[in-house]
Parts: sequence; structure tokens; C-alpha cells
Amino acid sequence: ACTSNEPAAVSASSAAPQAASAGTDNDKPGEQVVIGFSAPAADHGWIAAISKNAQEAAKQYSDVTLKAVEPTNDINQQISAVESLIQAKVNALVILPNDGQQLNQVARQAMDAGIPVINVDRVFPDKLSYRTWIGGDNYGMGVAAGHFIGKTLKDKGVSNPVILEIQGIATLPLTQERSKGFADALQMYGFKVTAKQDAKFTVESGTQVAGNLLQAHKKIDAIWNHDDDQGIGVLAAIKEAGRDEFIMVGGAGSANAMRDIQADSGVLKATVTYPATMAASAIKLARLVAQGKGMSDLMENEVPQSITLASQTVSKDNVAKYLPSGFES
Amino acid sequence: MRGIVKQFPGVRALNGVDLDVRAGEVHCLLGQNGAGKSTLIKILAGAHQPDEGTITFAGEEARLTGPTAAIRLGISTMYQELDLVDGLSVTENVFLGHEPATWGFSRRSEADRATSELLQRLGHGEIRPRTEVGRLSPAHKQIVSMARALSHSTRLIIMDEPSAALAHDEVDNLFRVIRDLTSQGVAVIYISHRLEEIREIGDRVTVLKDGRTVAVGLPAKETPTSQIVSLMTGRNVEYVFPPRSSAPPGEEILRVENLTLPGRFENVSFTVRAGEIVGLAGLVGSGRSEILETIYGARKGSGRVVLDGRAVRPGSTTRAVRMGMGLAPEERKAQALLLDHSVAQNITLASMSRYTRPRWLGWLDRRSELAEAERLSKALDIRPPDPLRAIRTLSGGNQQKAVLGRWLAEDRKLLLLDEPTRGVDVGARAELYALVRKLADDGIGVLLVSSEVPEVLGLADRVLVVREGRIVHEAPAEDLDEHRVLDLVMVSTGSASGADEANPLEGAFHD
Amino acid sequence: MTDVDQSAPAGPRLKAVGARGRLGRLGEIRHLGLVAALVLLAIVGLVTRPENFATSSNLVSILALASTIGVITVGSTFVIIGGGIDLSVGALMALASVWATTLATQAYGPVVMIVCAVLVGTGAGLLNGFLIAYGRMVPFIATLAMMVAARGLAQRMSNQRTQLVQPDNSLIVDLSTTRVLGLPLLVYMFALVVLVGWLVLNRTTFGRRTYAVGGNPEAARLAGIDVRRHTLLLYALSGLCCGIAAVLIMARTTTGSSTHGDLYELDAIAAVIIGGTLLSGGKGTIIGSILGLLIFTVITNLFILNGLNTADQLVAKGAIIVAAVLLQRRSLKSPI
Amino acid sequence: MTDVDQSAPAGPRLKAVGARGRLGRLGEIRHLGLVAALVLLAIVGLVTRPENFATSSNLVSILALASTIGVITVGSTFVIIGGGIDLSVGALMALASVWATTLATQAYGPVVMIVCAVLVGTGAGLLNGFLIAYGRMVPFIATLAMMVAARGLAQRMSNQRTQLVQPDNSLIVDLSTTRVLGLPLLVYMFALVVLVGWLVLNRTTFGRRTYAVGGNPEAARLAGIDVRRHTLLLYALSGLCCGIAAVLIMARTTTGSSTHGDLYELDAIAAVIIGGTLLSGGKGTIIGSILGLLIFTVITNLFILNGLNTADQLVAKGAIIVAAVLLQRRSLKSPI
Ligand SMILES: Nc1ncnc2c1ncn2[C@@H]1O[C@H](COP(=O)(O)OP(=O)(O)OP(=O)(O)O)[C@@H](O)[C@H]1O
Ligand SMILES: Nc1ncnc2c1ncn2[C@@H]1O[C@H](COP(=O)(O)OP(=O)(O)OP(=O)(O)O)[C@@H](O)[C@H]1O
Ligand SMILES: [Mg+2]
Ligand SMILES: [Mg+2]
Repeated sequence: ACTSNEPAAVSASSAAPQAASAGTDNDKPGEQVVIGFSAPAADHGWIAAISKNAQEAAKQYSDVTLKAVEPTNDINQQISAVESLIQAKVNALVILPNDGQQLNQVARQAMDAGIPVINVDRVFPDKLSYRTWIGGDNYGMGVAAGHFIGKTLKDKGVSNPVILEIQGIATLPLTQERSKGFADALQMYGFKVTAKQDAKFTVESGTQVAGNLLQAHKKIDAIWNHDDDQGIGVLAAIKEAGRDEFIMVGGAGSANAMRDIQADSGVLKATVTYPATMAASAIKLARLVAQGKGMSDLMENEVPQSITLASQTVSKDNVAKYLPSGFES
Repeated sequence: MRGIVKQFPGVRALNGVDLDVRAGEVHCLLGQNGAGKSTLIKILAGAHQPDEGTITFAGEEARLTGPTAAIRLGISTMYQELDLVDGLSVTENVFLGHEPATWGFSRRSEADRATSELLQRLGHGEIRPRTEVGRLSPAHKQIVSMARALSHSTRLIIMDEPSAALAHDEVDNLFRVIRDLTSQGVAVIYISHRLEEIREIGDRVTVLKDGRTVAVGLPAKETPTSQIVSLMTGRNVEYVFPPRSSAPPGEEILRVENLTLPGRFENVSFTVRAGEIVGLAGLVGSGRSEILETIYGARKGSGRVVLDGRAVRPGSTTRAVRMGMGLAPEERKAQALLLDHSVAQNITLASMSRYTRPRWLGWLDRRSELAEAERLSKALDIRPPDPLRAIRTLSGGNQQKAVLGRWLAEDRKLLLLDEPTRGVDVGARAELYALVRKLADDGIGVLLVSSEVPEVLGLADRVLVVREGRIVHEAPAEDLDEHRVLDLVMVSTGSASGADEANPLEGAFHD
Repeated sequence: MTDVDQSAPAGPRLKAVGARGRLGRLGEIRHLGLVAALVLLAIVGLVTRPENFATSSNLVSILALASTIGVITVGSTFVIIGGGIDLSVGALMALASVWATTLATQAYGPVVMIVCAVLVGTGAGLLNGFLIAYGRMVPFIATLAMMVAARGLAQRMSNQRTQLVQPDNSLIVDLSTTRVLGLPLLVYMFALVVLVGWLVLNRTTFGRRTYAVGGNPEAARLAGIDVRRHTLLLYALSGLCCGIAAVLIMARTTTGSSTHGDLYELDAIAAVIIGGTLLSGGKGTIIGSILGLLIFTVITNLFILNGLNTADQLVAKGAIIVAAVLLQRRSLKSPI
Repeated sequence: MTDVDQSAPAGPRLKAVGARGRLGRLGEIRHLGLVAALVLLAIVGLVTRPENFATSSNLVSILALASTIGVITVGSTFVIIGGGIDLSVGALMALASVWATTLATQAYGPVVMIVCAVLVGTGAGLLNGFLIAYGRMVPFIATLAMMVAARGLAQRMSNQRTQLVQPDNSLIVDLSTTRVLGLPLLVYMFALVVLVGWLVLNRTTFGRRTYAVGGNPEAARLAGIDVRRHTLLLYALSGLCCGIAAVLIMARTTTGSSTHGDLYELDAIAAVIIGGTLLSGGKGTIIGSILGLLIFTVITNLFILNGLNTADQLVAKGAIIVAAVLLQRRSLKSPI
């Protein structure tokens, strides 16, 4: 909720569309456009924030009608949902697919039918399937977390540290990219991940997995948890076990995690962002594309083909700056 | 009960029935299969609601809105179909619905004690109150059902064919209990198809026919059998067994050698010839049903079974059927019927591949299947004569006929009949006897188990007496009479049992 | 299941049968309620989205969505009528799709891929059946174990990645994109599976035995039916359907993935049960199951068209299911 | 369910029972296989992770993990023995946890929160029971509808956010952090629920009637038991357990969330079935269910201790379930 305001507080990550709201011509009402929107089921804080940001961004414009279809976690249904949007002849589509590869074909159909597709986050393998891609930098997120942990442990002079990783959903490509970035960054410090488990992005399975992991490792130096939402559960398990000998880094950047970091009362020392604001940006992009406008801060006449948002490390030092952009889990 | 009418979809099961029962009497309810006896007593038990008619109990008009209402009035019921819960213990079944309890906690030892007493009174102290009911034999279940009826303080007990699952000595026990009850002023409604029982225990008789009362309050002892039978059936039925064939029996069709099922029966050996009916007589629990089931492959025992010169693979009913056997099992509801399916489908269940073309595809020719089912249900006089009716809605006796019909659809070499006339009325019984005899005359071997000794003696050519899992006597039926069989059957249940048990393998085959 | 509801309505239905003298009618009458529910949903669709709902493209879209899970539902109907349950269907479909889309398999071309998917499904189904019929495991547990293991295996094989159908093998994708008389090929495949399933269940001894095995296994055994072998075959059949469904999902998504078919087991069972099949076996129809499935699919479609948010959708879905079933009850009780 | 396995072994067992003459023994014997499976798992744990597995903190952790779903399992055992099934348990727990953690509720303090969770669970359970007993809906469908609707409602109430237990109400969180004799309070709560459940099932008329209602509803009706009211109460009881479980999950995760209890229905049913309860009702034990649940929990614990990846975990889990059940079968067949 706290994402679409205070553009200044948000750094380069979402600078492009935010800048647009600073009063350029682009915000003036143009021709009426209908934007179709399809995303996975909002059973999780980050995805919920995505949907909400999209809705709110659309509401800012009098010339935009948002047509959101049933969010679902079943690929078969998402295909049907997108098909129905194509049938409804929307002017542009914003799609956050459950899986980019699996939705590729239907996105391609949309493009073939002349509907520009703004691909959010999980990328379609076929460049002909989307007009513009905007998403987070999963690899970079892993790298950021790896650097923070690597540096902190190096500074402490720990050798052979026990580093744990709690992933989200293991079968998502984004999870695999995050893990790779994390491992690559740790490599630079000569460290590696001792054990990793996946926790399905839910609070409860965060508790379960962390509860068991804490038993498996009597002494831990650092934990990277991919997702702040499930992180609530992870922290609860840590508290229940009464452990505090390690540092923890979160992921995605929820407001809640940032408040914890600010308070500096527990093991959570930092979180690496994965901006949920990208959905709002995507709606704005879709509007521009549909209306044939470019991004006024850039020299180009058109909206770029791909926009990768940077992942930032939020720690005690800079948390005040990021807190407003954190999503409520 | 006055003018009771009960309409089931498609049938008017009761069409103005009157019944009056006096305190302290045994009132017998007679009628052919499907006459409406069970329906009538279910209304009295509160299990069905009548469409018309009034019920007066102890001088007041009673509204039996449910089983609870009837029980509260002092009417307790033993239903025709066993109505026990297999997963619960004997005690829990007996006291189901009226458990002795404090604050919701059952007083278990008290209930056990009361159950023990009831069972003792019924002459079955050997049934343990904590045994799971699912593990009891049908006869024992019937006893438990009886104990349950007695566990209420009642003024009227309804018994729907209580003796169907019982053998001779159990029936005596039952009668003792009934006399006991009536002497205390309790009224009993007794339903049975065994007319000799009616004579022995009954005071008055009401006869139902096609949902109507055709005779009320006839004196049970004096009315001649022929009159009762003709009231029931509307014609004169000779209650006799068909004459034995004069031709000598043919080839040996079944040979059983040293068949053993540990803990059940041991070293059973005998033969059955084509055209011969062999009867197995014995007490409840003597292992007759299990001998049949083992021969049929439904249980896996050791020993040899040879059918028509070919050894039968143990433990496969499929093979047994393919080789030409057929079994009409003891518990029709649990072991034979697909209750929700039509009569036709139940009849053709074992023979459906006969109506396929081509056979390998298993494509059913439903017309010829239905025609065959129609033919058989007519031949067996299954009522109502509608082969497409769900078999659940038929009366017990008619269901039994369909079970027999299943094995008539296809040529068999050997038929194993376990209590084939259980619950079948007098008229149909005579027809069944004739049918079985005709099958034998056509060259089929028949192995018959029945707890009614006269039936075994009357129908079979040769009788094997089974006691505690061993064949203790073998003789032509003509050489035996009821007393002799009962003696043979019972020796060990008295004091002589100790010696027998000490040496279990001794003593087969001589007398 | 608590049978409170089973015995009572038997009567009215039977009467109709007796009167009409056709056993086949039994099924159709029972489905009146389901058809009524579908009609009601269609009316809702027409009222809320007049411009979208009744378009041919929307109907095609509904059918295409229903086809994958529809094929699975046919198999589940057999298993449930036969007194069992198959929780592994979704996972088997995923495994078959992954196996058929490994690069090694794809090298042999689309026909081998299809054969591979079908074989994998059938093989796993046979294993289910073997554990249940001969290992005497409770179906719920055996297929639960299979569900877990098959997903794991699918994840291993695919290395937890989504596997694309290669351009050389686009024949498979054509199943979903090629249209004949306006309908994609996969809808025809679905229809074919339903037709064959109906014929087998209603017109062959195999189908008849399925009812017997589910209705009273002991009676079936004593009537000479080889209950174990039959049980084995039922699960193999269900596996076969999963294999076919895998082909359809590959066509629709152009991928094989270990995440395909998530929770399909619940959807399939729900469709079968809402279609009037008893969870305890011995009773049921294919047509009912398919109608049940269509109800769920149309509900989803309506939500998509009306753009409800997830939370409201779920609440509405729950309410609609209850309403549909109560409607069906009503139609059962009425004397027709 | 295909009953292939039910009748055959009855013979030999009977004798053993008869010999001992104690029905109570039966239960224990039936659980031997489960206990053996647990012991085997423990040995695997001791061999592979000698330094971690047998520590008291790990055992506490296993119990704490088992406690939430354990409470639900107790309720499910009742429902399944009573011939029903409850698919809504996970969703009801989620709904109760969300309702109890709204800011409005939290304002009244921890006691009201607990009462609220319990009431919400029981109320929804009553609705389930009402639909099934009086609306005559098939339990599978009624509770499926409830599952969908309750999740939707939970999402609406929470606005799809995770709701934190406020610091003022940390009393609730204390249930998980406060330890008495080394065990967190919630483990005692779990034990209490199991004990009460056992007593009710085995020692009260309500419990024994549950077997009758599930095993032979018609017989139960004829014996004068109000089968409908009893069914209603069974689902209310299950809902009550979900409410209690919601309190435990709030304590453990410090949150209420619409995502809590995802797929708990499957886990709970699996534990109940593996514990020897028949899906068709009329038979089963609480102890068996809890043992079944512990097997699942220990398996997960072992996997994480040994750092298996998800895919391997799933494959191994499937295999272990099959092995455990076959082991149990074996112990059933042996004459003892
Ligand atoms: N639930 C039912 N639905 C439809 N018809 C029924 C139902 N119950 C009984 N009938 C029919 O009612 C008639 C009377 O059946 P009932 O069971 O009372 O006969 P009965 O006299 O007890 O026969 P039997 O001696 O064979 O037990 C039969 O025609 C039977 O088919
Ligand atoms: N399924 C079973 N489980 C346990 N015990 C059984 C089972 N079936 C039969 N028995 C027991 O085995 C013994 C032999 O029973 P069986 O039914 O073969 O005797 P029967 O002579 O046919 O008597 P009945 O007249 O009751 O049919 C009895 O003591 C019975 O209690
Ligand atoms: Mg009768
Ligand atoms: Mg017998």
C-alpha cells in the first residue's frame, strides 16, 4: 500500500515510471485503454502487493480501465484467463505468469493478435511473446544477500561458517537464480552454503522448515531467507528455539522485516529488496505502450524492451529510506 | 394395528392390515415372501411410517415417530436383516442406544455383566461380551441380536425370522426364552417360514397375503397345516420333498481329499457323484460353511479338491467358477448381492460373459442378457416379476431365489448350496426342492448345507454329519432319522467333549 | 460416508425406471439436478457478461480448460466406482509430461513422446494397482505415496525446471492450436476418451464388473470375478488417462513440468462425487462426472469473465457448490 | 474402498483374540507395525545423525511440529470413524487464526482471542455438520465447499496479509516459548487434546456411538440413536479441534494468516488412515492416528537433518510410506 507514493524515496529501482508521475506530459489523459491483468493467486504477501499495486496504479489514470482476471496457481486456468482477455480485445496485457515457459504460447498468441504484452517478473523465453519485460533481478538479489553475509562474516573473522539458505518454492526458476547468485557471491569470500531447504513462501512452512533446520545445525553463522513473508515464521521458530548466535538476511523487503531491522532487536540484520512496485510500473508501461507514448525521461520514442529493477540491500544504516516502499506482509 | 397401509414407490407393500396381539401370547405372523410381514413389523418398530392406519398400544393410540418412540413404549425388535455394528463389541451392540452411563461415561463392567447374564440366559455363555461382533458367525450374531432385544424392559418383542440362522438346539433355546417371557406377560410377535415351529411355540396366527390380512387370530395348534398354507399361497401346496431318482448316481464329479483349514476343520474327505445330492448336517459353527467355501476356493486350505477329474487350484474362486462350480453363500446380503443393482444384473453376475459378442471385447448383448434374466426370474417365480427392479427392494425370500438363479444361468457341474432355503416361504420352498432335484437328475452334483435336519434328510441322497470340523458319520439319507442325526451332531457338546478335544485327530469316520 | 442420504431417494428413481422399463434412464434422471445447475450458471453468465459468455470462442475456451482434467476424471470415475480412490493423478500427469519432454525422449519425435507419456502413466498406474490389489494397501495411502514419489521423481528428472517442447516436435503443440470445425483437436481427444469410457463402463463386462467390485467385493469374488486383477486394471486405466492428460497439457502449455496438475486429484474427485458417484463405490456414471467437472469449469470461467478478486471468488465458489448440490438433492426428491 | 484386504485375514486373528479374550489387546497389536516403523525411523535417525537426532531439543522440536496438526488429527479421527470426511480442517484453522488476530479482536486481549478462535472453528464445523446431517450433502463435497469458502473469507478478513500477534497479546506466543519441564506449553495442550479425545472415544457413549454411526448408520438409527444430531456434533468437534489448532499455530508463528494449514486436510486424513482407521468408517483409534502422524513428522525431521533436497525427499517419502504400510500389514498377518 505504501508503494505508490513518495517517488523520491525510491531509488533507481522504480525510477522510470515514478519519474513519470512527476508531472510530465505522459500523465495527461490520453485515449481510453483497457488493460488486462493476470497474476498468480494472491496467497502471499508479495503477490498480494503486486495485485494491489496494479489496481492502484490503474486508478490514478482516468483513461485506464483495468480488467483483472481470476488469479490462479493452475497454469491451465491462467492460460484460459489470458485467452479470455484476448477474446475481450483489451488494448494491452500485463501478465505475471505462474511460469514464463508455460504461458509463453498464449502470450505469443496475444502478441500475434496485436495486443502488446507487458511481461512482469517471470520472463517468457520467446522474445516475440512480449513487448516489454519488467522484473526484479533475482540473481542480483542472491548476490546482494551473499555479499552482505560474506562481508559480515569476513569482518568477524569467521572461518568455515555454517550458512543456511531457506528458499521459496524450489521449482520456480526465480528461486534457482536467487540461489545461484547467493552461491556465486559467497564464493568470492571462500564460503559456501551448508544446507538449503525450501519453505513454499508461507509463514507456516517457514516455521516448520526453520524449526527442523535449527535442530540439524547446533551452531549457525548466517541464514539467508528468500522471502520476508515466510520469514515471519522463520523468526518465530528461531525465537521458540531461543537461538541468537547467527545473523539472518531476509528477501523481498517487507515493511515488517524493515521495522525489525530498524529495531535491531533480533537476528534479522538486513533484507534484500525485490520491489513489488514493479506491477504499478508495468501498468504504467502498458498504458504508455497502448497509447503509443515513450518514456519522457529517456531519449527514446518508445518504451524500452526490457527493464530490470535493481535489488538493494536494506540494513540498519539505510532502512529509514526504504521503509516506506516496503510491502505489508 | 388397524388398517395399516404402506406404499413404497411402485408397490403397495401393505394394503389395509389388521393385527392384534395380546399380552403374554406368542402371535405368529405368516405369509409368503413379500407378503409384507417385515414391513408391518417395521412400522410397529417405528422404523417406517405408515401411510394410513392406527396403532393402539396398551389401550392408547400410539404415534411411533421413530425407533426411539417404539423402544420407549416397550416395543423391542429383532430385525430380519442383521442390524448389528461389526466394529463394536458384543456388549456395546447389546446396549447400543441405551448404554448404562454416568456423565456420558459408559459403565462398562456393569454392561458386560448384564450382557453375560443375557447371553447365559440364551444358553450362549461362551460368547464373550468384549468380542468384536464382526468376528462372530451368523448364528452368534443372531443370538446377540436377541440379547439386545431382551436388554430393554419390554412389553412386546418382535422377532422377524429369528430362527433362520439357527440350528435345532438353538431354536429350542430360543423357545425356552420365549416361554419365559410370555409367562411374565410379555407379548411376542414371531415370524417364521418353518410351520413346525409355529405349531410348537405359537398361540395364535395372523396370515398376510399380498399386503392384506387374510386370517386373524387363528389358533396356532389346532388349525391344520393345509389350511394355513392355502391361506398363505392361495392354493394347495404339497409340503413334500420330490422323489429321489431311481437311476443310480453317475460318475464321480467331486473328490475331496484331506481338506484342512487350520483351526476350522481337518482332514475332510468325501466324494459327490453326478446326479447326487449330498447333504452336510451339523451344528452351527461346526465348519460346514467353511468346507464349502474352501472347496470353492474362497478360502485357502490344504488338501486336494478334484472336480470332474481335474485338480482345482486352491484359493481362486475365478478358477472354480470357470471349472463349473457355483456357490450360493450363507449370508446373501454380505456375500451374494449387489443391493443397488437390478435383479437381472444380480442374476447374470457370474455368467455375463455368455452374453458378450465378441467375447474378447467383452461387449454385452444386453437384450439377450435381459431375456435370460427374465426367463430365470419367471422360472423361479421371483416377485414382483420385474427384473429391472433394484434387488434391495425385494423381500428376503425373493432375494434368495435370485441368488440361486445366478447359478442356473449357466451349466454347472457342481452346485454348493449353503442354507438355500433360508427365509424362503413354504410354497417357494417346495418349488426350490423340485428345482434342485431336477438339476441333479440332469447330472449335476449338489452339495447341500442346511441347519434344518428334515430338509437335509428329505432332499439329500447321502448325508455327511459334521462335528467340530470333522466328518463323523456318513450314510444314505434313508438310513437316518432326525433323532439319529441330532444325536450324532451333538455328542460332543455335552460332557463327552473333553475326550474328543484331547485327541482331535481321532474318531473320524466310525460309529 | 454417512449414508443418511443414500437410501431414501432410491425409491422415486426406481419407480421411473420400472415405469419406463429402461435401466439406462436411471442415469439421466439423476443428472437433472446437475443440468439444472449448469443452466443456472449459464443464465448467470448471460446476465452478467452478455457480450462474452455465449460466444463460441468462450465455449471453446471452457471445453479446452475442461479437457485435461476431464480425461483424468474419466479414469477417476472408474476407480471410485470400483471402490477405490486415486490421489496420484495430478502427479502422474506431471511425471508423464516431464518424462515425455526430456531431451532424450524428444529426440525420437512426437509420436514416441506421446507413447512415452501414455506408457509412463499406465506403468505408474499398474504399480498403484499392484500395491493395492496384491500388496493389500489401502488405496488412499498407496496412491498418496505414489503422488508424493511421482512429484519427487518428476522434479528430479526435470531438475526442477520447466521443459519446453522442442520446435521439431511442434506436432504435439498442434493438438491445441489446430482447429477442426472450430474446436481444437484436444477437445476431440477429450470427447473420444469420454465416449470410450462411457462405452466401456456401460456396455462391457469390464464396466459391469467394476460396479460389482465396488459395490460388494465379497459378492463379486464369490461370483467368480477376479477382484484383485480387476482392481489392478482399474488403477492402470486411471494411469492411462493421466498419460493421455499429460499429452494434452503438453499441447496446451508447450511444456513438461513437475508442477503440472497440482491438486488435480481433488478437482477430479470433487467432479466425480458431485456427479453422483458414491465415494464408497458401486454407483456412479461418467456423464455425471463430466457434468460435475463442467460445473466447476463454468464457475471458474464466470469468475474470470467477471474479474472477481480471489477472496470473493473462493467464498462464492463455496456457496455455489453448496447451492448446486442442494439443487440436485431437490431434483432427486421430487417424484419427477 | 476395495475391501480385498478386510475379510481374508479375519480368520487367523480371531483365534488369537479368542485365546487372549481381551479386545483391548487387539488395538495394541494393530499398532505394533506403526511402532515398528517409528522405531526403524528412529534407528535411521540415530545412524545418520547421531549427534542431532536423539537430543532432547530435537525431540521437543518434533513434538512441537506435530502438535498443531495433531490436534486436527484427533478431530479428523472422530469424523472418519463416524463415516465422514472433513476436507475443511486446514482452511478452518486459517480462518480461525485470521479472525482471532484481526486488530478488532486483538483489542480484547489474549483470552478473547483464544475464545474467538475456538468459537469460529466450532461454528464453521457446525455449519459443515448441518449441511451434511440435515442438508444431506455428501461430506466430501460439503467440506470441500467449506474449505474453499473459509479460505476465501480468511483472505478477505486479512486483506491477504499476514497478521501479527500484537506485543500486548504475547501471552499467546508464550504458549510456544514458555517451557515446563523442558516442554513448551503447546505440547501439553496437544497431549491434553489427545487424552481427552481418547477418553471420549473409548469411554463415553458418545464415542462408542460414533463407531455405530460410522459402521452401520441404519443399525444405529434402529437402535434409537439420533444419527443426524450425532453427525452434526462430529463435525462441530472437528471444527473445535481446528479452533484449538489455530491457537497453537498463532503461538508458533506469531501470526494469523489465510495461508496457514495449507493441505492439512490431506496430512490429517493420511495420518488417520495410516493409523488403521477405515476411510469407510466404523473402525479406528486415536493412538493409531497419532502414531501415523508422528511417522510423517519424523520423516520430515530426518530429511531436513540429513539435508536432502525436495525432490529426493518426496521420492523417499513415498517409498517410506509404502514400506511402513507393508510392515504394518506384515505385523497384522503374523498370528502373534
Ligand atoms: N424399501 C423398499 N422399497 C420398495 N419396496 C419395498 C421396500 N421394502 C419392501 N418392499 C416391498 O414390499 C413388499 C413386502 O416386503 P416385506 O419385506 O415386508 O416382505 P416379507 O413378508 O417380510 O417377506 P419375506 O418372508 O421374504 O421376508 C415386497 O414386495 C417388497 O418388495
Ligand atoms: N469370518 C469368520 N471369522 C471368524 N470366525 C469365523 C468366521 N466364519 C466362521 N467363523 C467361525 O468358524 C466356525 C465355523 O463356522 P461355519 O460358518 O463354517 O459353521 P457352519 O457349520 O456352517 O455353521 P452355520 O450354521 O453358522 O453356518 C464358527 O465357530 C464360526 O464362529
Ligand atoms: Mg421379511
Ligand atoms: Mg454355515
